Amino acid sequence: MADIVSLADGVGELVRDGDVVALEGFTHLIPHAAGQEIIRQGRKDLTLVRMTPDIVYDQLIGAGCARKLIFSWGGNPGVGSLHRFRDAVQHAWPVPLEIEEHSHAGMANRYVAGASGLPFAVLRGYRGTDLPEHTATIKWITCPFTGEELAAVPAINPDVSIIHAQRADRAGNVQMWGLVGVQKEAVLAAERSLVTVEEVVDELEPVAGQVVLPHWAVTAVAEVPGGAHPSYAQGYSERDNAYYKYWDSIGRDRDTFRTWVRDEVLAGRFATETTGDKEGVR
Amino acid sequence: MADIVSLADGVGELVRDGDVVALEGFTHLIPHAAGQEIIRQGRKDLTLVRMTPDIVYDQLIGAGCARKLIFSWGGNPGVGSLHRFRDAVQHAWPVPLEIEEHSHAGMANRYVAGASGLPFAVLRGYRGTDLPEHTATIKWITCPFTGEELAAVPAINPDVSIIHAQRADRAGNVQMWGLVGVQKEAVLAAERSLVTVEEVVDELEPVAGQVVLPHWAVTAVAEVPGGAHPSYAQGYSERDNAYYKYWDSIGRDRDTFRTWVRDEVLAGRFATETTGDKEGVR
Amino acid sequence: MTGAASTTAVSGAQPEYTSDEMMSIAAARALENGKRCFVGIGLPSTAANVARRTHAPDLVLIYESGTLGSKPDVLPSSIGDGVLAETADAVIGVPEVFNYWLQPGRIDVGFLGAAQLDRFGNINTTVIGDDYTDPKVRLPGAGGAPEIAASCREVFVVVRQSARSFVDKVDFVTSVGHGSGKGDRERLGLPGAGPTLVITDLGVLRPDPETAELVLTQLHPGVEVEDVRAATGWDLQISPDLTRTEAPTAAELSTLRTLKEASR
Amino acid sequence: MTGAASTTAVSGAQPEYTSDEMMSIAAARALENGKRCFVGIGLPSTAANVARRTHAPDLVLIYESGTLGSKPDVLPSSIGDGVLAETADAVIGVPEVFNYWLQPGRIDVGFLGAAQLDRFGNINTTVIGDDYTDPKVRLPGAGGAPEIAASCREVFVVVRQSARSFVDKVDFVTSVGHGSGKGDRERLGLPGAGPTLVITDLGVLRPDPETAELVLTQLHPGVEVEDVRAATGWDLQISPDLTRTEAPTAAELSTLRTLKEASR
Repeated sequence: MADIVSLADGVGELVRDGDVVALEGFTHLIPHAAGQEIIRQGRKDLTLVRMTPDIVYDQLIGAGCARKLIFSWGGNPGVGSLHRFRDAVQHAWPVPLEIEEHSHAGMANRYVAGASGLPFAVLRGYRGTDLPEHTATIKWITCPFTGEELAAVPAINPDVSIIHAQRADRAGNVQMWGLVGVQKEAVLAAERSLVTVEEVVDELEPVAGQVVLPHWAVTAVAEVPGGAHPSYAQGYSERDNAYYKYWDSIGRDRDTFRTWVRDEVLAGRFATETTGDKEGVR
Repeated sequence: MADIVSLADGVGELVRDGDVVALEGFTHLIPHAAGQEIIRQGRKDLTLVRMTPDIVYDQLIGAGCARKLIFSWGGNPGVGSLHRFRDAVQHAWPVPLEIEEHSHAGMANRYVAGASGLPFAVLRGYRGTDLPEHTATIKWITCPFTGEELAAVPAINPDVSIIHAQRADRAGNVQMWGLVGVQKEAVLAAERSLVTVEEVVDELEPVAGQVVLPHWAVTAVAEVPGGAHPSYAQGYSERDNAYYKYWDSIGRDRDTFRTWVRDEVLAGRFATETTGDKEGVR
Repeated sequence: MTGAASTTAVSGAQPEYTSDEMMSIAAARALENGKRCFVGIGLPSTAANVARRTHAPDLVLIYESGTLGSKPDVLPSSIGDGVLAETADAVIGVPEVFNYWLQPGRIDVGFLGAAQLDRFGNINTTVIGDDYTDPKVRLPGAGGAPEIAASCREVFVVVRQSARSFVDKVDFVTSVGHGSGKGDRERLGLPGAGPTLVITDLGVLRPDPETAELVLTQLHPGVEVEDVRAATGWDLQISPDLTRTEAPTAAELSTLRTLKEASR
Repeated sequence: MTGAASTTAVSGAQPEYTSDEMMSIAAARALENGKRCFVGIGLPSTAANVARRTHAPDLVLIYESGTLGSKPDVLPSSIGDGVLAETADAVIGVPEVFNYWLQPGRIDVGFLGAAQLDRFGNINTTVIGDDYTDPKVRLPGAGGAPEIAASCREVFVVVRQSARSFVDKVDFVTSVGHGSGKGDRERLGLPGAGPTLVITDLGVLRPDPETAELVLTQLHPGVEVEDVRAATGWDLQISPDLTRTEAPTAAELSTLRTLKEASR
């Protein structure tokens, strides 16, 4: 049975310095509140995994929480670049950022292998591109039946995966719908998992297109209404497209970003009923 | 866009002598009517593929339509043995039946590979069992990252896959829900596909747990209400458990079975508005 | 998959019950509350559903047809009964059952039947006879069993005991128990512990910790060691700590019978 | 991913329009009705949605976020906009998009953008500069593009043309076009035909059937060959059958502008 916890306690218990951490959500249901809680609790040396490290990881990278990023597309969708990500890769600011770069197909299959308890996955990908030259986690494998050579990628098994979903019930069964991305795979691939939800309800009414994660496959659930903002939760909120543009102005400049972290993230800790802030704020 | 056809035309157009044919449906939504139409049209030398060759394949095998069976569990669920299947394997009646035998996990992954356009799939299976010794389509493959040895199975890509679903719209978009088995994979793995449905409707109302196959992924749709009987279509009919027991009395004896084919299957051709019965009835 | 129910009545101070009922109830008792249980149809499904209605209300039932957390109010007559999907926490496709839920070792107990079982708990559901290509009896085959036996943290086997079905060595290894003895599972790289419990209509067998050979550890009421020896095709060893199964309680029997009645 | 819209106005007897509008409309025209189109956000998505509202009402739009057959009534501002899921024939997980729908070659047209494009249609969206580990500019990376470029039956690239973006050889091959020339795709085992059409704000380029090098085959109204040469970083060859794009019709422009307006 999944524990129902506060966001601060959930992050405090489940995310540790040096962990491999995946925050997933493919444009929809991105766990932004949890990302900011990780900044607030001052986690460091994280290996961040995410197919699309958009604003949520620009914030974590800019705040110096990460030492490595495993990803397949790092941009601000519909707007342009991620300036904190660029600054880290191009100028090692605020700390150097190692990268491990894949395609979406490769990342999705790495999660599938992780969720399946397999050490690797096979796909028809990467052939002829420059990615294998720079990414050690792309190798080749020969089909034992046809002799064809295909790409192989190793499983991703995060220490902790964090996702946002629409609802959970009091036992911790999680329900999400709409674009469901790789969230199920990210949770199943992980050792521990935290799901932030729009609301905890008595009964999960079935919804077309739903994905349900049973309570015994989830470590903890935290009720965080609006926890995906500026991403959205179908049925609960709309994508805040203006915020994505606004982020460009925040992320573009180091000082503006630092001010944003101080005023919008660190100050935010007092707004939560936190008890799990063990590491203090740096 | 999928064609909307009669069952007789669908089978007549899409199923050819010597084809690799998969009829799927995991206890739910088993395309029995289509199976009997294949008998009625006198197809022969088929390689039949199915995870659970239950009554539907006992009928096809007993009628002499198959020369080979690729499967993972051949029984009458909840009742006992498949007598026609046994008779074919043990006594080559009415024709010899070659078998290629897997586990469910292996078969499911063979369909997944087929649907994915990959030549093979990898799983943690078969190790220590006697299956690899007798099944040439089980080999071993080494993980290029960990060195671990895992099982590999080749893709299944049927010439034609046939499934039963609850509904389709007039464009041929198919909707099914409840236990959905490996039907999506079977259709996507196949060169051609035929879907029998309970009804063709103007609009597909969303249903929780639905799987939708877009019209451009399906070759033909035939409206065959009750086409899964004695299996069932959730929302439309109940499983006829008594029929499964009754089948034991029909399948047990060659003459009783032959009489059943003559009276219940071949006679049935006059009840359909068939034009596709090209091969005649043997 | 269910056969003719045994009609051997056992009587005494307790309510009357059949040896099949004793087997189902003993199997039900072995399931701890809260465990995730991969359930085959027939005897395993009966036992799991009795457990869920007695001491283990939070037992999580997983059927290979694609249901996680089914809570049927009648005994399903096949693994694909509608009631399993309608009462499940989640319904998923069959590839996902095997790849995402079974293979990674998320399931505590795999609950299997057997046509033939050997002294090391290996299971045969494929062919009877020495020649695979010309079998004496063709059985249904593997189904989900090989990977259930490999991947679940432990395996319980529920099977009626007879000298014909309890053999020294199975004709065909469909699902690996303890292979040819202690250490074989590790050598094969099978992640789960294998069969830790074999529950029959006569008693309970467990693998010897030293050899992994199945030994008799428990006798059902009214059954003697000689009865079990006679129904075993190898020289059955008896545990020095042999115990006696408690007879079914009235509550257990009534639960079992109500379930069975409702599914007729 | 969208940049600042070009404001170069082109005027004449036709309605006024920008070169970006010409590009979107030329790209839209290239999409045949009924085709299945894998759509990237930005210029490709604009063009695909114009096509669906003009000559290609049955165009099937597939977005990598997991929607098959989206019918948005406004231009989505990201590939994950709710409108894409709400109007789709089917919504699926991301692994399924790539494994069941893209990889087996079910998609007719992959519609891609590019930061850098070279004479053989190879695409770079990874890094600008010679040193991957110390790039001059770090771009977003691959996303779905490498497998879209490999697996779709053909690829259309929509990109604004400049000598900086149209280079002799890309700094990094993120997605393979025609590799180092004719026959390379076959040698690499890439199933699709690769880029068959590159639509820019100046004209249209197509691979030469003999060499697979991109040559100018079509000029947008008001653009001269020299303008295109100046905006190309290699010695651009001109097709002997060079044609002139028809200017946008009033209906096309109004469709495009209505879509854009609705999405503000």
